[in-house]
Amino acid sequence: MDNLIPVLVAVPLLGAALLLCGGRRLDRVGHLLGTFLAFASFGVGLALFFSMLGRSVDQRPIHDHLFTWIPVNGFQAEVGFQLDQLSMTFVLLITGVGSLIHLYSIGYMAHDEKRRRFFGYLNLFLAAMLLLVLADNYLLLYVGWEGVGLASYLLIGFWQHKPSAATAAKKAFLVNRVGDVGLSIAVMLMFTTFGTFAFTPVFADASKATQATQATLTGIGLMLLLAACGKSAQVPLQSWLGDAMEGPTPVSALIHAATMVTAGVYLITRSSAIFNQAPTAQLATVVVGAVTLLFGAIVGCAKDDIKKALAGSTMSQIGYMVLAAGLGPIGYVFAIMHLVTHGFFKAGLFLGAGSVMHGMNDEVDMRKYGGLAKYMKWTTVTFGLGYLAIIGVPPFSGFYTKDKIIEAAFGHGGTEGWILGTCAVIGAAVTAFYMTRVMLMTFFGEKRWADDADGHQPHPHESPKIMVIPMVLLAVGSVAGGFLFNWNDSFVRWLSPVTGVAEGNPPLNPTVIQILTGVVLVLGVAVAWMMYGRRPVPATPPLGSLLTRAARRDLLQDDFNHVVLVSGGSHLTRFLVYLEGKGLDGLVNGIAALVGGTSGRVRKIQNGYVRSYALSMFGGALVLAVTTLLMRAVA
Amino acid sequence: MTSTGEAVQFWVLAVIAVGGALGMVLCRKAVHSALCLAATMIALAICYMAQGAVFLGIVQIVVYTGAIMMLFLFVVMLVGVSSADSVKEVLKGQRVAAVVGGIGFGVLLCAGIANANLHAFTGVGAANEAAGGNVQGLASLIFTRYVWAFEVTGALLITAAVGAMVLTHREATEVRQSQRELAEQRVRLGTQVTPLPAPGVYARHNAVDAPGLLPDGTPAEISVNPTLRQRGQMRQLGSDLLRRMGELEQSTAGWLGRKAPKPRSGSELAHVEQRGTEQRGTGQRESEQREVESK
Amino acid sequence: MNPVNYLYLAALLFTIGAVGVLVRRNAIVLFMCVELMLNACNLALVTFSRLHGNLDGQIIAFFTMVVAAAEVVVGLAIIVSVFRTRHSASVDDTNLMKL
Amino acid sequence: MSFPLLTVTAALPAVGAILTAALPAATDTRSRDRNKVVPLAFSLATLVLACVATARFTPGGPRFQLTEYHSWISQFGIGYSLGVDGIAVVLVLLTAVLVPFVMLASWHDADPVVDDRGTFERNRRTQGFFALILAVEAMVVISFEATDVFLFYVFFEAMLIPMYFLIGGFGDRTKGEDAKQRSYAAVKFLLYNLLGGLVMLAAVIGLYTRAHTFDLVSITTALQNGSLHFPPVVENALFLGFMFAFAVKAPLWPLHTWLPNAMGEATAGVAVLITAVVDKVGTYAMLRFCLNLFPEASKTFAPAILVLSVISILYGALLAVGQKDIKRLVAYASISHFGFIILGIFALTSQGQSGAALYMVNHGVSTAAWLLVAGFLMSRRGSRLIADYGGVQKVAPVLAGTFLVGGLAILSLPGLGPFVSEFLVLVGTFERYPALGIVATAGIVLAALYVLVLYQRTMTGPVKAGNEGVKDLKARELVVVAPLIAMLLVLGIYPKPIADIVNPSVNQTLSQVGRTDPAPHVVNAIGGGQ
Repeated sequence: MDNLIPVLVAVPLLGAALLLCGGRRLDRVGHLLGTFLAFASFGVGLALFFSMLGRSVDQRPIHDHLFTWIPVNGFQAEVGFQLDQLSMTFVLLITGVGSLIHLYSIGYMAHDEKRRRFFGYLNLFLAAMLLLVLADNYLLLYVGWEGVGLASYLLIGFWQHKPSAATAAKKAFLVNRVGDVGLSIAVMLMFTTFGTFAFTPVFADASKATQATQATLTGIGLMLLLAACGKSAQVPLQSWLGDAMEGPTPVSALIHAATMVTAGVYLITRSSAIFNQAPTAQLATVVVGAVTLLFGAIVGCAKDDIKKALAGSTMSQIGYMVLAAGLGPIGYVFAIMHLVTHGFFKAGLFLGAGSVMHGMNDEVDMRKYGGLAKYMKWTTVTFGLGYLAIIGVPPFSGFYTKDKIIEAAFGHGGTEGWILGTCAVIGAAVTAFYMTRVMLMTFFGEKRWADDADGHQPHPHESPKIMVIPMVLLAVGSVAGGFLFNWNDSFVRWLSPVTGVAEGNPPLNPTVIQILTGVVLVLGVAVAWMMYGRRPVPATPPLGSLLTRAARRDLLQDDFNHVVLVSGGSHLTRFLVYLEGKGLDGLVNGIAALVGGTSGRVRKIQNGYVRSYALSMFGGALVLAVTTLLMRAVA
Repeated sequence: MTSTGEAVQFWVLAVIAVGGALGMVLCRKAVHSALCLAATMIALAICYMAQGAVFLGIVQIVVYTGAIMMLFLFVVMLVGVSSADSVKEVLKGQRVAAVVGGIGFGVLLCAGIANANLHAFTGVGAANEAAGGNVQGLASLIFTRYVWAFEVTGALLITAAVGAMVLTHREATEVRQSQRELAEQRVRLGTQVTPLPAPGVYARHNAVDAPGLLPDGTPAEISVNPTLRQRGQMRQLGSDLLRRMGELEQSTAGWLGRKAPKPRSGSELAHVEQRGTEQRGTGQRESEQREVESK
Repeated sequence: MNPVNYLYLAALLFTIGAVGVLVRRNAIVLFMCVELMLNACNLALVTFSRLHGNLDGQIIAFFTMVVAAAEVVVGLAIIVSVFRTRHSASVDDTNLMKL
Repeated sequence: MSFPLLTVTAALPAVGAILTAALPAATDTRSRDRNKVVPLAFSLATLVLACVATARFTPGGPRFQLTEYHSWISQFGIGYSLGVDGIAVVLVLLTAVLVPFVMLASWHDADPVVDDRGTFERNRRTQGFFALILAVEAMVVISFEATDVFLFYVFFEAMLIPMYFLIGGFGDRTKGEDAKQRSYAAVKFLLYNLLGGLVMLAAVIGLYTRAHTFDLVSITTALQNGSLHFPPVVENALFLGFMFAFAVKAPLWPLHTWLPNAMGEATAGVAVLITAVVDKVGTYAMLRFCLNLFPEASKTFAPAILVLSVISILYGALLAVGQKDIKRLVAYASISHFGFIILGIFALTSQGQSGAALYMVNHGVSTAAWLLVAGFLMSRRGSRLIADYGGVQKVAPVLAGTFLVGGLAILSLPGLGPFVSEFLVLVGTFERYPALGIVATAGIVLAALYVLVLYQRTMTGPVKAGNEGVKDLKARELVVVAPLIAMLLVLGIYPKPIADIVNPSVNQTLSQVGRTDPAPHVVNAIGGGQ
């Protein structure tokens, strides 16, 4: 059974290889093959899951060493897999949601001429993501980490003929690279500190941390956090996620909502042994989480593009997870739990958004929707269930998981606990506001769509069954997930052997927190209804307040990047090109010109007159004789 | 110390040698230079002999003064005796630099000699005596120790001779015409079918530069070598000469049993005189022109 | 008198020859100056032979003469052939040896 | 006497070069192809021999294997002595692998002109091109194999001659001002490398005056057992003399400016030859000669050289971003990569040096893949300017895909060869100089920037005018690209065989220099070291 782990990765990898190298002859079956392999991988995952359930708790983690990858003296990189409860959770999430989205894509991409390649990329993503969560050392994790980055790059830029898509893809890859630098440095630090970067020995050494290694551990932790920020779109490396919505919607659902972007949370949770010993890094983590959850939420409120609004929401929800992960043992389990439920409902929401776009000629502006509930019943229902889950209405899954995080934030204790808890509660209120806004603008109110430029009126219609079925299944997950996980604390018991668990000591009674959260939730929904439900939504966006305008521009993050990095960088580059031409080459060419000029002048001595040459010979002989005699005299 | 006689001889010869050398450098005409150099060489030859190098002295005179200097003179003749360097120096500073450098060099050499320890000397007499004479001494060295160099020198001389021939050899640019072809050409052109008339008829001085006379008594210019004609060195037959020839014919007529020709009239003679003057004039002008060009 | 005077004479003649080479333009005279320098050397050699009391110096002088003869022959041939083509014996006229 | 495998490996391409040059000039396309198949066959035969040599090399055996020795100029202790260590044998293999690909990729680069009337211009240009490539191969191979400093020097310099003609004679720009640019580039290449070579010659002679032999093995042995000792001033001067030549060849900032010109003007195949094959001699020579002959000076100058390498990495990458010309962009990217190689060599850790050795291989393969595909693209359109391209992905997806894979290798994507080596170099540097390691890591972001910007501008977006007719890769081109990509994958996923060959040699070098890897801090802490 254990040797099935490589198969888990190999199956989608094989699919990617086949689909990408297979050529046109696979065009007709490519999507089926890709989907089949995704489901096969899910099947293998399930088999491994049940096999794991069958073992006692301390027997559950299994290792599978494949081969030595890079051996250089002390540096021994291995290709080996480790499947424990944490990895298992991710495997099921990735393959499960992944398979559903493959299925959905069959319908969504039915008319795309490059469909075969799309499924190839999706399979490649699955393989890389599975490698990421199954690796038993940081270097192999890094391979998966960059692999998902590549898949993300390819899928965001899938419609390459659109310059905006190509730019967004490049931006995503570059911002992720910055994060990757963090991961690289973290691995190097681990190697120089512990002589290894495999999980087991590093965690063992880290937990024995002395005063001397504390600083190093903090460094490692901060670098891992940087990596997590890049991949999970956390402040300050969040700017790529909004643009990443240029990719096809199934991609947004799978990669930029459910799975890849949560890799940062996985990394932090996986490295719990390091973070536990590095309070400064933990503090940085919670700050990042708290800032991002508000940032994302604010951005989500202002966007009119349905996918970008959801992207802001994703950012915000991952902020919750990072916040929880930064809290230490009291938060790890809830971070992962929220991650899983978020995977369900956010994927469902995105698929719903995709379904709406499918019916609306790929229109994404919510101001041109309205009243769609009439035309798309299934979509409205599934989207609605996801909506209820995300805003945390009991007993939908978001209620269970998000509430736990808010409790844990308060439970951190002290002033920090109060601040973090307050942020989390405010975040919950804003979440309720913007999700209600999306819901109302899209499905309710007056219809606002009008003629296209070419005179075609969109005919909103329900999507085909193959797209609806995944949405329904995900909706079921978002309804029931939280309840199931919390029933008898099953999820906590499942995961705690890996991450450890601790009880916080919230200053307030959990029930009080629940009530408080409920109140702000209602407040958020109410405000949204006042603004978008009661009165008609203008088709052109109003000017809005300063904050709204800033939020529409991602709180000026891109402008900052543009001014500081892009134009600063291009000035630097231009300066260097100039320096290269005029400075270095100029120096060399100057020397050449000097030599040329001098010889041009000296050349005139060569006047061609024999007597002149004879004179210089004579003079030379004279000088030689004098020198010789003088040397003699001196000697 | 050497004898007083040698001292006297040295000072006399030294003055001659240096004078000759300076003369060679300073004379404008190459031929004068060559003569000055010859004087210097002879003086040096005597110096050799005075120093016991009798053989070298003789060789100096025979080979250098006799052969090499003559060669120089031949070439000077070939190139043109009258050609002389112009006084103007074209290279800026060349003369000053040469003189200054020369003086410096001379001072340097003299200083070197003065510094050398050369106060005692052996004299070459003993060495000459040992071999039974200067020539024998040199011969025994040349054919023993220096035989290899001697052989190589022989090869060098042969190479030089061949080299000189190759250098001065002029490649024929056209096929040399045979006598037959020349004769045919002559007939074809028809200007001068017969052989050229011989010069020097009634010659008194240098026969080749006096044109032969045609039957009518006029001088045949084509009988004189074209080179001489071009240089304007053709002897002009004056009316006086013609008159005297007429007298000669008259006087020998009886003795030879011939009828005496009619004496030439004065106008005839004057005509000849005039033509001669014209021709000399053109010839001289041409040669002057060539000289100007060569400068 | 000391035979060293012969050396001074040789030095003087050599210098005059050298200066002559530098200032004269007629190739033939130039050659004569070279000959003068060779002769000066020969005088020095003969004098050295006398100073040292052996004949090797004279031998070298003899060889010098032979070489000088060969050199003159070739040199004059060159002058003649140059004169033929350029109608001049001035060394300044042959100044193509420049860029 | 055993079979002189190394001599034959080097001599075979040389013979091939002479034979190719001597073939009768082509009269039609068919005889022209014959004139190309002959050199290709020779390069393939060389590849076989290089494989045999690699197979016969025993990792962990004696330092130099397959040695050959013949006295050459015995008065000066100069010998024709060949031998390979692990690094050399791998590089010989790399050279032998790349040359056939370069030839195939350049198949039509030097074709004689067929004019409008269809008359075949009859000359020896085409075969001259291939003969020159073979000559370069022969000289590079023998440079890798030489264990005699003088012998190495001779071929290190002689390589310039065929390279000069390849750059100056066969660029893709032939008319007017552009042709002038090409001859400028060729002369610049020659002058830079000659200058370096001259300085090195002085150092070679200086070495002889101290050591009285040119034999690398005897000198290193004498250095180790103490019978030979350089005074520090002498050693530093000699080291700098050698290093200067290698830094020009490698090239290291600020001696790099010849490379963009040379690579920009040469055809894509020749550019690959420059950067992937010839320049490797420079970095390899640092490893073999600088470190082994002057261990103390290497340690003295290591920090300064490391700083220069880091500057190279960042400077090359930044300038690559600012280029308008595809080939120049690749050239600057190469400068950045050479910075990594030199960084690894002079970090003086086993990870760094093994990484550098692997980097040489990976850089060769990845640059070949990237640049040859770029060359195919440029040959279709006849322009080297990035601005002339756009949307190629739409009309030639396979070309774009292979170009992307090559680019991903250049930016060190994990799973492809360069990642392994780049990471090793960074780890090796970080062990000893953490600050430099961190700064160098920034290079990976810049690498992503220039690769993706180039890809975006040329391949994506709407199809730009003039690109509609761009054809996808032909069979010959696929034969070139596919194996290179396969090699990149193998090197990225299972580099162990090559690492196993390289590692013992690296350890021997490090023991010669007298440096060991820093131990992990935790072990130190437990042992009470810190």
